[in-house]
Amino acid sequence: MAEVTTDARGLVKRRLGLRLWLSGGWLLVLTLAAVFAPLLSPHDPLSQDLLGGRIPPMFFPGADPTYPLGTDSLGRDVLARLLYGGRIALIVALVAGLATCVIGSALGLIAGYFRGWPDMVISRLIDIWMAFPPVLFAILLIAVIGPGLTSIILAIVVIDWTRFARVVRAEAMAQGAMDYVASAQVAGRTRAGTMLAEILPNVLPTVVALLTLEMGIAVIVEAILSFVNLSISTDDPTWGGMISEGRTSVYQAWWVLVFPLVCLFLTVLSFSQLGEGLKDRFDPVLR
Amino acid sequence: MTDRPFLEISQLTARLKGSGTPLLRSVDLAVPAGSVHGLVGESGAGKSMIGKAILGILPRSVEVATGAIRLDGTDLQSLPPAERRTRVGALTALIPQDPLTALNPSRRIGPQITDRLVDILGWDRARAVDRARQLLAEVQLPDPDRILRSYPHELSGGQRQRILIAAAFAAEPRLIIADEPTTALDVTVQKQILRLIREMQERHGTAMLFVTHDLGVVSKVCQSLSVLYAGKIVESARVEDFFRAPAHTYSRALLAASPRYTDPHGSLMPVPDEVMQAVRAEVAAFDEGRAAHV
Amino acid sequence: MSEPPSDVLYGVEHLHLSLPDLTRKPLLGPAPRIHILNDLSFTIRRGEVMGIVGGSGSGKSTLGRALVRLLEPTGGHVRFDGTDITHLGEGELRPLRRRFQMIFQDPMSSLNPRRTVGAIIEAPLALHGFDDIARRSAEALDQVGLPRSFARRFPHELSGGQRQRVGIARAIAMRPDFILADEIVSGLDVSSQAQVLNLLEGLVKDLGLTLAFISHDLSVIRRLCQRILVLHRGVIVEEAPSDQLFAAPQAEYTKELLAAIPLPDLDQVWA
Amino acid sequence: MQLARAFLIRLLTTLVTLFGVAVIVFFVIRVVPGNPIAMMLPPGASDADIARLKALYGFDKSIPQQFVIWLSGVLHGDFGTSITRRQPVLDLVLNRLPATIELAGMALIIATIIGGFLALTGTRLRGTKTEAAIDVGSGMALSIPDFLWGLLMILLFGVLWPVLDISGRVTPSLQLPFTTQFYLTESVLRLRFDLWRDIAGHMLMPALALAIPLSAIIGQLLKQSLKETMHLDYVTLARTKGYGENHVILREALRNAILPTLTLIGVQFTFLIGGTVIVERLFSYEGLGNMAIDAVINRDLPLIQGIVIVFALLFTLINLAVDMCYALLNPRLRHG
Repeated sequence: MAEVTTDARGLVKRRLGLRLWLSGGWLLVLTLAAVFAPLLSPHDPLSQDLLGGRIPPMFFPGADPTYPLGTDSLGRDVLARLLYGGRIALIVALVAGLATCVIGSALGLIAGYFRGWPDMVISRLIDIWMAFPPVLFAILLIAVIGPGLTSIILAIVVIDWTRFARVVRAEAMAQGAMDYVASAQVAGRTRAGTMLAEILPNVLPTVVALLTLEMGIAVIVEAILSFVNLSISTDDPTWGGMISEGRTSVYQAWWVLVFPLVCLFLTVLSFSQLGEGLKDRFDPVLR
Repeated sequence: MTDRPFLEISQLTARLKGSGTPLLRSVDLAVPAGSVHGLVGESGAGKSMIGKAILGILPRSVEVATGAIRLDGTDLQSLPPAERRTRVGALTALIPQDPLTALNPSRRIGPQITDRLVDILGWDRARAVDRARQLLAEVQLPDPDRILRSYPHELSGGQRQRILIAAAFAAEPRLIIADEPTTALDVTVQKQILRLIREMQERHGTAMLFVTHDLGVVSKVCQSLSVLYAGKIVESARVEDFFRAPAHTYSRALLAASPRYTDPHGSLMPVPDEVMQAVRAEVAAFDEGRAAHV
Repeated sequence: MSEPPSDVLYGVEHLHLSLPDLTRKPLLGPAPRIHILNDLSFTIRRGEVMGIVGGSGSGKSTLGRALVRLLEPTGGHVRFDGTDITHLGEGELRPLRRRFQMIFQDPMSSLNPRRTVGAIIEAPLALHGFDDIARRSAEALDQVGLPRSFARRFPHELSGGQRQRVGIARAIAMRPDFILADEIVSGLDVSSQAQVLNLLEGLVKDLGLTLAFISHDLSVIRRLCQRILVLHRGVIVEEAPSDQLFAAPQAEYTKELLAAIPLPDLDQVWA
Repeated sequence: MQLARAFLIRLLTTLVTLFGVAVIVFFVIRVVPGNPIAMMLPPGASDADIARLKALYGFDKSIPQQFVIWLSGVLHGDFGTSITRRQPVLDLVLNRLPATIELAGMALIIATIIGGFLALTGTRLRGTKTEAAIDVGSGMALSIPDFLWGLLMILLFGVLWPVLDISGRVTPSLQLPFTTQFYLTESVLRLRFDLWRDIAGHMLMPALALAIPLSAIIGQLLKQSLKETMHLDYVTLARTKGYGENHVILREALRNAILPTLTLIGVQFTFLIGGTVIVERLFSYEGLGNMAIDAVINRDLPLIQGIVIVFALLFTLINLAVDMCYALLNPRLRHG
């Protein structure tokens, strides 16, 4: 019996290993591109050239080799905007993802392990939050606190902490019923100590998987906010802004929509697969 | 009854798909009609595997490599899957281990007893319900009509185990496989259930394969037994002979390891290392012998 | 013959324990209570091995958890070495906790799956300020007959019997006065069962431990215990020295229990 | 009795939740810096005009006072008047809600069919390459949100192979004889399949965009649940009776496997409705979400409040309905 499980595990691991490499690879490329955007961009992402608008990308009739991915309707370089947009996407992913994760997990852990009134309060808050349509809530918050990178990050944290809180709460409740928690109590560990030393390591794999998922979601939320013109500013290059523009001129210049869309797809997919891959690779219980 | 055993297993070998690790090693077994045969061993010895192989419910990762399983002379392994299934359904039944999970929580008790009669054996419904009623009375459950209408959660663990016994005998199977049927129960309830199984088995003249880890239970319900280690039968014997003088050293050690409150110093003895080494060596030698033959 | 009071390690008087039945809680007001333990009084003497036996729902595990104060009794007193621990808060209990330890039924649940065996044994030692923690943990592994290299393994890499040994090692490493063993062999095969029981028997002798051994199996209890407490539906139905209980059981329930055990023995009158 | 009590408690917590939503949205949007009144008046309006209008909408009172007035209005069915559209908020919301409900309903039906099919196929063919493909495919499908699926579909079926309309709810030139806003339902009831085709054609892409992630989630949850159920003793017992694989999955396992997934799917369905906000925007579909974004951009406070409360009401009602279904399907609760 033991043999067959190791075998199956091995198969799954190989498949996930590949996923881990592919998703990690794309995110690495993206990070490098974002860091070295000024060196890689052939043009300034903001400089307009009204005469050179809607130049198609490479290998299409009428392409201009200095604009490998073409230009948008205002003649701005799609590649440059993509690279600089990647910077913003990554910053949002990292900062908003981590902040959401820390706040949501902490609340979920407290509610799930301590139960009692902290759980009552946190659960009621979760219920209230779940009754808001998240996208509308985010748009509303940006409208209230005004556009800008900080606002976006803040909005994501405010709307999405429940994702962590809900899952971590349930997990902490399940772990709290295990005898190793009773055993820690017999050993004389404090409640808070047990939560941090015994429960936390057991919910961490779930948290990590959620974290990378959340990073992907943060990128999407940023894109959605840019799409409804509420993100940073209409000028700054963001993938969502490019998509919004591409959506309106999709019949005239499909490439303005396609390239940022491909980047978003790959990034979101990579983040979600990365989490699963990491969990499978580094969790001692699964290993 | 005929001389021929109702259940006859010969040279049954099962292994893991892929790695080919053997799980059953050339098992030979014969259970005459109307007799109870115990299968004993520690966890992983393959005792449940034999019952599963007969019933055709082996895990997907396990395959039967060689050997024959004959029910009433017909080799099941040679039948096409659908025919094998209905034949097994008509001739055998299973009494499972855990009464709490062995009844479908979203279906009423009645259909769970009668479904085999109606769907597989083609009885008409009224006759099947009559039969169910009669069986519930036989397992000493009061108010059969109420029970037939109940859902499993409305009944106690002991009641559910009685229902499972009734359901097992419903189609007058010729062979019943009881897979640790009392392990989940308290010792006082265990006694009642074991007696009930014995009574029913005797009254219906059913052959029975009784899987258990408890030699005490074997001594109370079986006429013969086989001791397994690592998927190999190390000893088969009649119960009278076995408990007077087990032939194999491993059997002896297992008997000495069994709890017996009447003899606190002669029971619960750890299996000596020499015995473990000897039985492991025996299995290894068997594997080599097979390899040499092939 | 009455014992001098210092001989008594645990004194339990009129112990009651009930839990609220939340499934039948009315919309307002408190839930009705389920009475699990009713008026239990007994003592556990220093150095003795006390068996607690009962069927499922007898309250034996609840009693165990009340003794090591994983549960707070709702009435009566539990005295440990003269200190009334019935309602002590966690803070006041902490210094005492080193002295009474527990071994759990299911090692898969009681060993943190994401910590190594070494870390599992060492964590309680560190909490109580022991010196030379690594040596103590290695010695504990020696004492339970596990190779020291097992300290680097995770619980899921061990067999059932080995896991239960880790649970024992964790408890004895603390050098406690008292250990509660709750159904610790019921999940094991008979051969591992015998090994674990032998091990425990030896440790009790060598370390001068006091042991309360909870089990549903009278045969196992008899092997290990000098005195036996029979629990049935939250009440002590019989308390007697081991030999006496098996020779002449007094309570109806005890008789019924003994008569129901199927012995691997053809001469037993059973049916 | 047990059931009634559980239901009462759920109702109470639902009311607390709704009240919480009302409080939060009311106070959050009153921190809005832009002045909605100024936007309504032509440039150069006098201070007196502004004050008069402020009083008309109640903005001259303190925020808690405004809340009490608004809340008592809501309890009487009066959600106030939209500032930009100058119509009662309730009328506006009720006018748009059917479009959103039809869209979400269609998406749910599509998701349930696809998800159920995936789960059953994956269970029937477990251990095969097909199952592995379903796992990998649904794992990827659910990590891509509806917004991206919508964009992908616009590119595929709007531009690359233009077979579907990418904007609106119905072709504007069509004459609609409808008396309600449930266009799709009414077109069927009136047997106007020409209109039905046009409406469904507009709805298909946004509905698919919403349905794909949910179908992957339903597929995964139900398959996982089926897998666990298939290991239970009663399923094994059914096999030994002589039943085949299909019967075992459909009659023994499915019903019990659906129960634990039901509550999870309820939550996921509310996420789907939340997703309509941006998907409606993407496809210029005239539903509630699209109007909500306009309301935020125009700082139409009464309208924002009204829409958010309606969404919250919808979400809590769905969760309540799911719990009721759970209780009805679960014999343990039904005959408790």
